[in-house]
Amino acid sequence: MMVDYLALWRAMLIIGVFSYALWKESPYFRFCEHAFLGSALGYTLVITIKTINTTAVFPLVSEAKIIYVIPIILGIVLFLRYSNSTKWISRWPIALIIGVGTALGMRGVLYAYIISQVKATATASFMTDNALTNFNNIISVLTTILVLLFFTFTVLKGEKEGSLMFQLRKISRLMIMLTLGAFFGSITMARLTLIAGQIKELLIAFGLLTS
Amino acid sequence: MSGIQSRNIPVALVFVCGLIVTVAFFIDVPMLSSISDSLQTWAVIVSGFALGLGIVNMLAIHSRHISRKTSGQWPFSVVFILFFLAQAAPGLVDIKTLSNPIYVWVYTNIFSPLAAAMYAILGFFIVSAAYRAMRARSLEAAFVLIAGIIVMLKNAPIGAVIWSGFPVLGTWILDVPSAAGNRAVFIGAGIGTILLGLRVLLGYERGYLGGR
Amino acid sequence: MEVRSKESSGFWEKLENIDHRILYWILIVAIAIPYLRPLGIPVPVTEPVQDFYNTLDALPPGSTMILEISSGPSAYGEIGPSSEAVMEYLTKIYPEHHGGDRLRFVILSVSEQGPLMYNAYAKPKFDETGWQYGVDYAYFGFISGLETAVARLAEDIPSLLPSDYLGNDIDDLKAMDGIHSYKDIAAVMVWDSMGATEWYVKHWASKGVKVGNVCVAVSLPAYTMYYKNKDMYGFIGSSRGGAEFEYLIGKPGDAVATTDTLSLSHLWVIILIITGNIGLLVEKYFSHSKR
Amino acid sequence: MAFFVEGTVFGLIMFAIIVILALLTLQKAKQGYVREVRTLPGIEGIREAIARCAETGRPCFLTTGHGGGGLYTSRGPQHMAGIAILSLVARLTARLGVDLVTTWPFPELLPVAEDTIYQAYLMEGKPEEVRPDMVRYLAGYALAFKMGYIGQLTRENAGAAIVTGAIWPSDALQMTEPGVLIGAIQIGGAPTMDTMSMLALTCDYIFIGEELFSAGAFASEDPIQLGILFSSDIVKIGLILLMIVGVLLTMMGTNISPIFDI
Repeated sequence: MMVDYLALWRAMLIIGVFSYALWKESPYFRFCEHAFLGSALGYTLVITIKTINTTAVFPLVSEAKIIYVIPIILGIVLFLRYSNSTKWISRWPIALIIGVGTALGMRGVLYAYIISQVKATATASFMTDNALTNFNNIISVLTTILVLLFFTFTVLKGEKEGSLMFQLRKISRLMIMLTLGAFFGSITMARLTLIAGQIKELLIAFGLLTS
Repeated sequence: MSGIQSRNIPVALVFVCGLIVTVAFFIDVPMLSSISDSLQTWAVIVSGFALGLGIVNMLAIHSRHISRKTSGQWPFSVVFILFFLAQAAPGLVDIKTLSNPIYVWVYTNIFSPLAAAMYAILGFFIVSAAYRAMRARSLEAAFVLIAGIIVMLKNAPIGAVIWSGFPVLGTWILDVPSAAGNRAVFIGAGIGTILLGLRVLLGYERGYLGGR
Repeated sequence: MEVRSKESSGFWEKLENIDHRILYWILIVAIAIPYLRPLGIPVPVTEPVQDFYNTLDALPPGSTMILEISSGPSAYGEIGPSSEAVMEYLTKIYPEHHGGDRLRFVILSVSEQGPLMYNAYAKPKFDETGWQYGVDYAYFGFISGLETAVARLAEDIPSLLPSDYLGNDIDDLKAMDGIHSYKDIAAVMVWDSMGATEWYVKHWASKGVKVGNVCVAVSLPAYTMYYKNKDMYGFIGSSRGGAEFEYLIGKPGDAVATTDTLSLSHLWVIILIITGNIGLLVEKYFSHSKR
Repeated sequence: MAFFVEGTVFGLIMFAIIVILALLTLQKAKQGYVREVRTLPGIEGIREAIARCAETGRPCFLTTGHGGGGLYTSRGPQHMAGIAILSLVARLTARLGVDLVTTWPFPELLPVAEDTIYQAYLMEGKPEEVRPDMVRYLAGYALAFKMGYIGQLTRENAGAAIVTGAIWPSDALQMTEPGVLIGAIQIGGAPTMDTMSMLALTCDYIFIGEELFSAGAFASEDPIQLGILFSSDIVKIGLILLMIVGVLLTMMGTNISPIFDI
């Protein structure tokens, strides 16, 4: 039976990573950690240079789009932060990055996080012919409103024990706990599925299982 | 800080870039959307160059470990640099198709197995986290616990075998209270993102401009 | 500082502070058993997977689909078997149901890792079933730009995909004839472990093009929401969804075996949670009886 | 309506209302009208964690996580929320003489982190205590970044770990369960509930959803920034009313969903 050395090597790497959990942080784990960090940095460098080539250097050099000189200069200016006298200008490219990122973040959440959720709640109908759907929609709308109130900063502070606000806050806190539990239940499955694949690879590498 | 070097220029730059890219989402003016697109492409390019700062940062830390022979660390810093070169050099040699045999070997036999193993280690962590934390110490913790177990039994085929109600109840918990609670948190996070964005664009969050 | 009385039972005390490594070793055993001796626990088919199957089967032959492969090796364990089952369906079972006629595929990746999964799961199946590259399907490799690329793809496909990953010009690819924008695409499918589906929902589903995906379980809640809001025609969640799809197309395989290990490992987590809570009750009982 | 991008008019109206309300409450706060705001458990948690680090002499770790995208992507604000928390943490570690270690997966965050830390140490009058290895780049690839993070966290025996910002569910558990195993106080924060369900298992204090984004305002204790939070409440009450009106209209049979798509 021909021993598949590569599969054995890959199995040793899997065991190296798992040794952190199954044993402790050891030189074996540290070797895998630094091998991974090194190859990952190499991989990121190669992909980044490839991206800069296609998005900046290629348009500038062969398509003569002079405008691409600006981002390249801004990119080089970043390195002026290493000397104190020119550090101030190295903040300009950072400002571009933060400005664009902040705007993309705000644009991104407007519909995905706010409007489509408000729409889903506002168009929930209680008058459908299916009684269960009506009941579910009532529960959904109430839960969304209650949990949203829970996250107010100045309104629902739950002042005095027993006051309406305190009760509302208690109920919405329970709803949040229910949501956390439900997410825990659905995410657990993912974690256990991934480890199954690795155990299978170990069994195959050590010949206990034919793939 | 004299005029050109003052801190107000980066803050103004953040405001202008942020304003253009935000407004371009709503207003359909060709000039505006082309500026907004190029700003986004430039941000990608500049972040690409920033990787140089990352490499300098990492190589500085690891070469300091090697020169000072920090015990228990310097041999691994050597390992780090070796594997960095083993993946980067062959990749750069043939950057067009990335088909250099060494690059492919290191990617398939170092990078990918470690990635899959590191992703899978979560299976262990969920077990110890569940055992330690999923305890009904209070009414709230009991809610987390009950919802968690029911949804887990909905996902595991064995759940349906134990009681056919689990998939139905689990789906209901996920679709109704949990989805509704999640919507509220999404809305909150959305408003929070926009307000934080405003604080950044208006220059209130300016910690990042500190320094000499 | 509440002083713990000595008589509280030693057994539950030890169980409470058990070394986490023991729990991990028992988990390994619980996972290895079904691989060595399969249990074959039945997997009922859920709505999202059934709708996913029905929508694909209802697509008129000859229509074109976008296949976005944006997952990488770290998620093969979870969505590899499902993607294989989907390819088995698209290349063999769909033609059987439609008198040998096929769908056409425009394939791309907005993640750098995508090409690896294309070579591992898509290309072999196309070659195995004799599909013609350039006529039945075309692959455009890694396209940078993340969300912006997906948005521009909807508006003007040729401008974002000037040449395929082998360098052929888009006009020479027969598969791309008449493909200009979202209007020429019947449906989108995403093999997703990085969240690209969100962008396709935002920029394609909003224009009426159906979106479905093979996804990692961690994003199930998000896609359940999109599915409930009718933004998605269905999804195959992790290997559990893959097992359902394998049963649906009558070819139980890798995903079914993985689901067996799921049952045992899930049971182990549930046993731990129950034991932990029994320990808590015993502790409360002991501290009450002491007072 | 060629002037507006199709299908974003409702979004523009909503966005404009949020911005105008924020500017109004900002103005009011400058004139001294500040409503009393509830406390944020996470902020108290950070103070307690760093105080404990000072007692035990163990370092304090901080990261804004990977989240699948850097500062220039739509994840930008989530990283900036973590950076705002960093400025509070750095001021506390400077004041109490605790070793601060921050780890980053995206290179463009390095200069931002370095300047934020230097600014905080400057405000505490200890700029000379800033050391170069307080800011460490680990790797762009998420899994390598997390492996490097848990390796260093364990080897340097962190006393506190603050994991707030662009955190995905798998980031959450991979980074915080090791923190529990070495006995560190942990503070977690993420925008979405799927990540929070993991952080709730392992962290002593958590920022949920909007709390993460407003932590910066709370940390700054600047009445003007806290003033903006009041506008967030007004928007939420407004949205609740919109939902109620929407449900009533739907009950009466009118289909209101097209309004959201104009």
